[in-house]
Amino acid sequence: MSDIIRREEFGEVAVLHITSTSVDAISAGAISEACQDMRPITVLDFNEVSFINSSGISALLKFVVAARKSGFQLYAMNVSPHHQKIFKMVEMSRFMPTIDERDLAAYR
Amino acid sequence: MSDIIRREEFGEVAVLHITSTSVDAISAGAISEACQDMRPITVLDFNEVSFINSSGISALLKFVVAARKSGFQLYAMNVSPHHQKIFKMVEMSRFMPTIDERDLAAYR
Amino acid sequence: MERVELHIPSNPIFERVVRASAAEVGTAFGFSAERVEDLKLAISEAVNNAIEHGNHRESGRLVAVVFEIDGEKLEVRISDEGEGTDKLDFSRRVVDEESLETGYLRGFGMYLISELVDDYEVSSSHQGTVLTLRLYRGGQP
Amino acid sequence: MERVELHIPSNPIFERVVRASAAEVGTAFGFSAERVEDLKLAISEAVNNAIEHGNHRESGRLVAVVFEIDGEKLEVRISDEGEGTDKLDFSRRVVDEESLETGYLRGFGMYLISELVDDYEVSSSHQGTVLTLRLYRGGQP
Ligand SMILES: Nc1ncnc2c1ncn2[C@@H]1O[C@H](COP(=O)(O)OP(=O)(O)O)[C@@H](O)[C@H]1O
Ligand SMILES: Nc1ncnc2c1ncn2[C@@H]1O[C@H](COP(=O)(O)OP(=O)(O)O)[C@@H](O)[C@H]1O
Repeated sequence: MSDIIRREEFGEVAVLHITSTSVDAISAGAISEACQDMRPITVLDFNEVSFINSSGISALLKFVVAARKSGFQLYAMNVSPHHQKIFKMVEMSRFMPTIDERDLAAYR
Repeated sequence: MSDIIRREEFGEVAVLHITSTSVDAISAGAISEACQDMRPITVLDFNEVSFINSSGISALLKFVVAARKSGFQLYAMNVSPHHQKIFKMVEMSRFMPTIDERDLAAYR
Repeated sequence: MERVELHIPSNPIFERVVRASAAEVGTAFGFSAERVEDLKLAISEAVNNAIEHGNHRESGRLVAVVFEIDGEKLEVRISDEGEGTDKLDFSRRVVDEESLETGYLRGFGMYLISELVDDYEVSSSHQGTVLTLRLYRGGQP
Repeated sequence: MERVELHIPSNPIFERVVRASAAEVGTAFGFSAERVEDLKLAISEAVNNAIEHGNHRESGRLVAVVFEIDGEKLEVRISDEGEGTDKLDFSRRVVDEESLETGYLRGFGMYLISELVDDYEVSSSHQGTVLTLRLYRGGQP
């Protein structure tokens, strides 16, 4: 597995920490690979992400597609205000709502 | 006073936290202004600094000159390994040795 | 007027060079951190399109980016050496059930640009496409 | 070979644009974080000299920076539109008691460049000065 995603699992949950600061044309391929191995609750952690463009959004949508196919739940965590704005613009937030680190703790 | 330096004082000590990420031609003037108001022990904190060039070094040397004139002690704190290398190259470290945050605690 | 000019080969890795420059130009212009992010994203979209759809990733073809600071206005022109196009569509494009079903997960770039800048203009010919983005210091003039 | 080209006015604020570009070019080239810092600093010194000593901060005169990635070599050429000079001195220059006494606190730029790059070359004429810096992926070849 690529080291662009640091993976953490507990119970039904997989937290995928994106370690690339840019989710762009260069990192998109390696990031979206991880959509082949999701859990019933999958959380993408954007804590280390400072830039996302539409190539990145396409990569993230692969997780949305995969989650819908498997009936899994997909969440985003630690999304910066700027990226929240962008996710709203393209209505990404409808398909990948944000979750709080605290709420996640309940599953541990 | 410029807000490029966040100043902290206790007893004989002034800690000057440089808040600009770049100590360069642009920020040099505002940084070196603070050399007019030093204390017997003055510490420059580079924690937030990610870049220093020779214009920045000139600005820092004004603190060295001022400290020598007043018989004050001047220290550098939180200097990145890269900047330690540069300070050694120009033998800056001889005139502005590094101090540990811990050692500073003794003065509080 | 102050002008910064950049030329990169049509390799997406160099879009990051333009983006980093854009961040510094935007900061020098006096933009807030949030507005700098808007600028970076708009330019990133335009440059990736120039690389991909304009120059078809042929690294011999260049993408030119010109930043012009003129008083309250920051103008950015992104040009490619492609064959030009007449189907530039800046209309609203959001994620919906249909595109998720069909797997068409792209097409957000131009829409994002239109949302992020104060105004924009396209000119396209057989010599290539030029996208002009304008942003004003205090927002739309 | 891949080539990135930048042109800035002779205003030190735009040295930050070059520096940000240099960081991305160095990273794309495969340099470690530490080597990227070396590259940024060397280019920063060269660009500030071109702005100040070459172009005398006349914003009408441009500074050109060309990055060329050629296999294992990264070559960077920094050119100004000054009158040229014959006193480029890359010799060792360190802080000492004497300069602190006299208050001459400058003159570290060229020495730093010489320490930070693998090799360098100067050519200067009445059309201006070109400084060529070369860095190799694995260090000096
Ligand atoms: N510089 C360009 N040259 C030619 N065609 C372009 C250019 N920029 C955009 N286009 C066209 O506009 C379309 C929409 O672009 P965009 O909204 O960025 O989405 P995407 O790049 O994901 O297709 C592209 O698919 C392409 O057909
Ligand atoms: N591009 C240039 N054009 C003309 N003179 C230059 C140029 N670059 C450097 N020099 C000369 O070399 C000297 C040393 O430069 P440097 O070591 O960077 O120190 P400083 O810039 O602090 O003087 C400068 O003072 C200047 O006389």
